[in-house]
Amino acid sequence: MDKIKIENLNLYYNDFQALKNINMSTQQNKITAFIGPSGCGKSTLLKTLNRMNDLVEGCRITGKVLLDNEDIYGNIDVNMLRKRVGMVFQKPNPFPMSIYDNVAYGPRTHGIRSKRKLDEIVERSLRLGAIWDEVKDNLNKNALQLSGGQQQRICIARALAVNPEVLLMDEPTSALDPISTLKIEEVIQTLKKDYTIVIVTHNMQQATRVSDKTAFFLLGELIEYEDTEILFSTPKDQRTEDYITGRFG
Amino acid sequence: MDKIKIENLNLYYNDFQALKNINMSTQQNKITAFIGPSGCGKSTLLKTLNRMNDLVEGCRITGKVLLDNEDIYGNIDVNMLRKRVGMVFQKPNPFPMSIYDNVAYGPRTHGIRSKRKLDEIVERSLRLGAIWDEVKDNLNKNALQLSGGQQQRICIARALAVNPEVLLMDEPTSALDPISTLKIEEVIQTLKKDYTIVIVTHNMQQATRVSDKTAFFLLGELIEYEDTEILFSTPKDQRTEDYITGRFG
Amino acid sequence: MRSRFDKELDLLNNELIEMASLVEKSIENVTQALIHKDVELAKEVIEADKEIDNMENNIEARCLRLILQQHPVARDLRLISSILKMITDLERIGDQAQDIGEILLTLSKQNFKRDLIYLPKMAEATIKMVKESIDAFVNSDIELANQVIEYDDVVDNLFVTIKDELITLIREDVDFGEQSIDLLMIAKYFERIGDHAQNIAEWVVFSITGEHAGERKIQD
Amino acid sequence: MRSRFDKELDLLNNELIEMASLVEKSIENVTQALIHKDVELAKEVIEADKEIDNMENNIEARCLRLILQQHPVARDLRLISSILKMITDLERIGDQAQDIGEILLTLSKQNFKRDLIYLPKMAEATIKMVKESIDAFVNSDIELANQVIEYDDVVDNLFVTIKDELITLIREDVDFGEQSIDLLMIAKYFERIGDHAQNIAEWVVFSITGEHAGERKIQD
Amino acid sequence: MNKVGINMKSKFLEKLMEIVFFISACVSIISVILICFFIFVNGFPAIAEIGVFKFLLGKDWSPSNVPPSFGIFPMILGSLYVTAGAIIIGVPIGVLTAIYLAKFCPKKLYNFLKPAVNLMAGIPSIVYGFFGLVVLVPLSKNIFGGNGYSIITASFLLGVMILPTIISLSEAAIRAVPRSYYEGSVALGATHEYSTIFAVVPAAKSGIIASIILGIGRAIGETIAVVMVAGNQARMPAGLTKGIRTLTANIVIEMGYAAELHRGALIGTGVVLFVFILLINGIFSVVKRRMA
Amino acid sequence: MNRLSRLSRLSRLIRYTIKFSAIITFGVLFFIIVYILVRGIPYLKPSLFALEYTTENVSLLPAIITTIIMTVLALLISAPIGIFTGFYLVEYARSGNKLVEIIRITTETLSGIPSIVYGLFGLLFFVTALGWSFSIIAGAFTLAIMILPLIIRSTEEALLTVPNLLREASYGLGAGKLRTIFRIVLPSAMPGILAGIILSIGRIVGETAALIYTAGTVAKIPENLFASGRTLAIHMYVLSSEGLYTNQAYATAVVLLIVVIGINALSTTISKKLTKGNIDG
Ligand SMILES: Nc1ncnc2c1ncn2[C@@H]1O[C@H](COP(=O)(O)OP(=O)(O)OP(=O)(O)O)[C@@H](O)[C@H]1O
Ligand SMILES: Nc1ncnc2c1ncn2[C@@H]1O[C@H](COP(=O)(O)OP(=O)(O)OP(=O)(O)O)[C@@H](O)[C@H]1O
Ligand SMILES: [Mg+2]
Ligand SMILES: [Mg+2]
Ligand SMILES: O=P([O-])([O-])[O-]
Repeated sequence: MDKIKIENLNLYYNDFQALKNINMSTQQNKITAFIGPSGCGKSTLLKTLNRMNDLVEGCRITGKVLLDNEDIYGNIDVNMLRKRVGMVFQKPNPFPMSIYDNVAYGPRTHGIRSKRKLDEIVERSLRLGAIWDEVKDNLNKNALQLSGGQQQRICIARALAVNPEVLLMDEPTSALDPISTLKIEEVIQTLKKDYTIVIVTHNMQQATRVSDKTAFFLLGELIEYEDTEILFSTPKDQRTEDYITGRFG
Repeated sequence: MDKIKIENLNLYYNDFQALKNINMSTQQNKITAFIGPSGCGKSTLLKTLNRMNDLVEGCRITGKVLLDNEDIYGNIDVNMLRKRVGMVFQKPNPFPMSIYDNVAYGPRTHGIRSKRKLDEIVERSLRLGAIWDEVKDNLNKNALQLSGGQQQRICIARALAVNPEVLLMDEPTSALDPISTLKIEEVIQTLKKDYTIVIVTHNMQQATRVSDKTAFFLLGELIEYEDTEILFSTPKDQRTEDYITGRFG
Repeated sequence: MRSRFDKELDLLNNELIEMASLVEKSIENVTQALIHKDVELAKEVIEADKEIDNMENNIEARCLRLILQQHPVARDLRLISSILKMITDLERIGDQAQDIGEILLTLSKQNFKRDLIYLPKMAEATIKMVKESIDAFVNSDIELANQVIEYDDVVDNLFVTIKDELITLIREDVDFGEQSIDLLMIAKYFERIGDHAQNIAEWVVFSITGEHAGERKIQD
Repeated sequence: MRSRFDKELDLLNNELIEMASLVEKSIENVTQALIHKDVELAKEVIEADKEIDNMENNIEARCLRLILQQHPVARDLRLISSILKMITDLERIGDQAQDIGEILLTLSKQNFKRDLIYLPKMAEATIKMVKESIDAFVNSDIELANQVIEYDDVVDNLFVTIKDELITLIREDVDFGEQSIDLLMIAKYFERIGDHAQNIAEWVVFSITGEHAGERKIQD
Repeated sequence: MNKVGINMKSKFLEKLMEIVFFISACVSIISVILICFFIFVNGFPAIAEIGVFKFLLGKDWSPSNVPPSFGIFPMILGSLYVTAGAIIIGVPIGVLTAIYLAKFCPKKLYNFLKPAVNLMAGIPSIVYGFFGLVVLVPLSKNIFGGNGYSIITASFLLGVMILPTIISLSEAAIRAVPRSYYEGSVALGATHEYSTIFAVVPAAKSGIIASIILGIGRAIGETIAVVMVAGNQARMPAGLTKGIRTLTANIVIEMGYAAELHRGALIGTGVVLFVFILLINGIFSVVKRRMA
Repeated sequence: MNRLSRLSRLSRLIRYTIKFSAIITFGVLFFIIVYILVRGIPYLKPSLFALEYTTENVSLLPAIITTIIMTVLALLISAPIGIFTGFYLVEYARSGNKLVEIIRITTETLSGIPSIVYGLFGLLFFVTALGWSFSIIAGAFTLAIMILPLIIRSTEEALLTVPNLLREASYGLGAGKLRTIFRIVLPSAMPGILAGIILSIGRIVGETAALIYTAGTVAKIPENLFASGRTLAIHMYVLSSEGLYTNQAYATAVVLLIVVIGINALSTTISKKLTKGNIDG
């Protein structure tokens, strides 16, 4: 069954149509990459998947986004939705508190108070984020004192701590150096077995490295959506070919 | 003859030694790339070439940097040096004035007042920066209203307007999208025939694409300095190999 | 940067075409040498092989450099990797022309006992294949490439015919044994040239469509 | 990501080694079939070629995918491009083993007139070359690779010896003509297997040092 | 079950707090309405009774005459003169000092001067006024003659008083200019001074202008310090070395004992002052909008 | 050669002008401070701090106590309202909202109104209309309105400097608005808010014009909130305008200065302490 299914999705920022009749679906335990030139609507589409676009003024939607066959724009609890569909942002944005509190923030929000349980969640999440070994002796350290790459892994761990089903990542490595980037990509790979992941990247190499399927957008339209290997070796649409070979623009 | 020659250069930020006994030289009309992990001293070395490090407190140097066989740390006029050795920064930083005034700023600084002459310089520089066609009808537009990639080309044009001999670029495309990046790389290629160019990049692909020679730094040391093609296909030092193949760290 | 890359790709293309035309020339020459028993021409062919090998090395280096520098994807990557493979085939064709040339040197010392009817025909057929495979590459002509692939059967059949012919001849004349072995070798070489031409045609198809035209020809 | 890349490289390595061992097996089998006139074994070899071709396709696809995904440079790129080339040679060796097998099928229908002394020796020599070239790859052993490159002369000389031997035999016995042509073919195939082994060894050297070990062997 | 309970409770709390925040936000609106209402309601009748023109342009202020005369034109001029003087003295020095602090000051000295500017801003106006009274007035008397209570004295004092406003805001504006402008200029071979004046300061233009406007507002609205040094004669300005009365002084001096129409006229003075300030604020927000 | 010297001549001129201005500014400032300290400190006698004010001792103490009461009272009224308004403006209001526009305009207006107008208003509204007469509470309410824009503004600015990324992260984890505000936004904004409050204290302590006609000038410790009282600043105003107690006025000025210096020092230490650890954001 499709984990996420997008049906005839149109999105407007006031009068400007940022997404045009998008149809696509993602399976469980797959990594989907969104690529395309700046402003093509990658981030916008990503945000519709956990309704972070609700926070944007003047944003209006038609069409459906189904998570496990349930329309997330229907009558559902947005906070619960965001618990199920976690998000990692472009710039690492840990809260200005200790590493522990950062990771525990989500679970606490959702009513978990028991110290033992929190400890357990924090450790598990940090391990999944491949950052446990680096910080386990310093859980009380302020997260802002970590390096950018470490911060981003903390943010991943933080997102994992609420036990989401889907993980959205908007250019999660664009603010990082190449080595941190590789580390994050590695984390993403290992997360695949437990999560459905959607990642926006402007780095086509990254898309080829990490994703199973790739969607190419242009001016708000979904041009091509294919297995990554196929899309990058034998794209069907000329515009895709032009973009990935750098002939675009 | 070597355009730039660095001899036994050591650089300290207070007690911290950021560059360790660097020896290298660059020829006229060559593009040299500096690569290396974050913090290895690429930017620092670049800045020593036009003494922008003079602006940094606590920065101390031993050794020599020769420009056309003259020690730039000897008894010379720093402003004249910086006129000869231009610089383009990581983030496009046009002044908040018109495109025309941006490019004319340097020549005016150095005493050129004639409108006709300035017009000429502005046009020539903008052409070299491959931005003339895009802005020629809008020279009075505020440069800040341009896109990032255009701004960066304005900055290149601005640097060229004072007629430098050497052009230093510190990660000039790291703040840009891939397409603007390609445009800038193209500009760099065409500038090669008139200028000596040194470019810092954390993007190894970029180094392979644009540069003739590449220098790899690690912890303030120059590890390997070679023809780009050789360095990336048969590096001599294991550390270089580890870095360029991503095995580092 | 794209424009630089495109320039490099053009250069690569041109070099490949140049190499291909050298190879074409070689097999044409060697065929002429065979028909006219022209020792000098045979020697020329042997000489030419060095040049071809050189070109292969150059093109190979260029391909690797492009892969290194430009990270080609999609059509670009297919093109470069196809070229990387095609030059192996071209080089082999060159080698085989050279080999034929060398046999001709020994043959011409003896007197040809007989003229074979089918050998020149076979030579012509393989030349046609090589030429057309290259044309297919130059013009990105899938149809032509497929024709080449088909046509290989003709060449294979010719080889069987020649082999049977030779065996009959040996039976008729023992002294012809040594010569017949050499002639068979030559036929075999042409047959293999045909195979390599077919391979080239298949790479052409791959570089355009991204798919291998069926299983590549695998038997000699 | 590096660790994933390393894993993929390992897989690639393993697949290459597997393919190489299949190829080794094939030429060993075909040699046994030759010596013992074992039709069944010859058929097995012919069968095995399909498998080898398959593997070539897989490895090739994997190489291209790695180039696409990982943008290898330096040693990694050399390794992948060497493998891309080596598989062509391995596949050719497989083909040639198959070809020998096919000849054996016809040969065994007739009675072998004579046992050749040198042919098994030659077979052994080429097997040794193939094995050692692969060993050199597995152990990144430049010295061994160079030995293989040297050793090809031995195989080439053996071919000349066999050819002379056969010509003498034909002179002695006209009926032997047909068979001798087949046997010569087999010898020629072994000689070419030697060439390909040499090529593999040269690719091994390239993948380690980044330099081609002199000009590659170019004549058959 | 539990989860749902938490959700219900938190939903209610969310709504409740939003309402609380909203009500708080309305307080400032209510305040402005009240202020306007009380000032205008108490001021307008008097102005109407006196006559708008007579009130605004009348040159004679004699509340105790019979019949009284309530012309505040002298005070309007007084405020304008004193403010203009303060601008002439305060703006160039303030802006240049801000440049000094942002771009020329050695770090050690800065650590000392910056708190000094803050202190300057924090010194109550009564202290400035007292200083003016005991130092500037005699000084002015010695230099310019007269009794020392004069436009010059008041201008100088106000000029000093608006310095911290101009310095702090201008310095912040200059510091907010991305370092990259400065570096870009230096990298073109320009000197430190040239880069500062021609690349950095223009980029801070709108912030500097905003600081000046705020300074003007402060000068017009200043009361106690002016009262103590301006002489407070309710007559048309007679010269730079002569005394004068400002709008603010008019209110504070006479409000204590005024009644009836006189009281209304003073409140009317407040109305005029209020309108002045609104005008200045209007200009300020236009500048600020330009800045964005 | 010529060009070069033109550039350096221009540069020198610029440099000298700037330095000259700085010298004037700080020269004047230090002169004021030193002058007042030198003249005032000798008169800081114990009798100035007597519990009871008489025309003999001209005691400061009642004024100091009144000042403290006034400050606390005004802050109690203004701080919650101001901070909540900040919350509303930044976290709840959508930018197209008319109400927000109005609030922005009103806070700007409030912050521009001269203190004498506040004084007038206090007199007309609290003292007269509400009939509180000259009293501490009338003064405190007047001051509360006066400092309201300062607190709103500084709260708003502090909230705005909290990067949206943090809010998004919190919402992204399924947290609601309140939790996001109190757990994420407020802690980060605290130093800025505190700085605003401390600035407000400074204004209250130094204010004169707004208090003369609201709190009155009675020089006793007020017995209850509806009693009149004078703060330090008014005390000094009265002393200096009566012209009889110049020396005591100097002493009062010293005390005021010390209070202001103390408040400044406090604000810097607090904001330093609170910003430590969360440098970036
Ligand atoms: N809040 C907004 N209001 C109005 N238009 C918006 C808003 N956010 C985005 N847009 C517009 O919608 C389009 C898509 O934006 P989006 O951020 O999704 O692009 P993107 O593909 O993520 O680009 P990038 O690679 O630069 O992040 C753009 O044209 C953008 O200008
Ligand atoms: N002003 C400074 N004071 C003290 N140390 C500094 C200063 N600037 C740089 N350093 C240190 O010097 C070293 C080299 O810095 P540099 O900026 O040259 O690195 P880089 O190679 O350019 O790195 P990046 O890729 O992150 O730009 C680093 O360890 C850095 O921490
Ligand atoms: Mg985006
Ligand atoms: Mg750097
Ligand atoms: O290249 P081959 O000798 O195998 O045809």
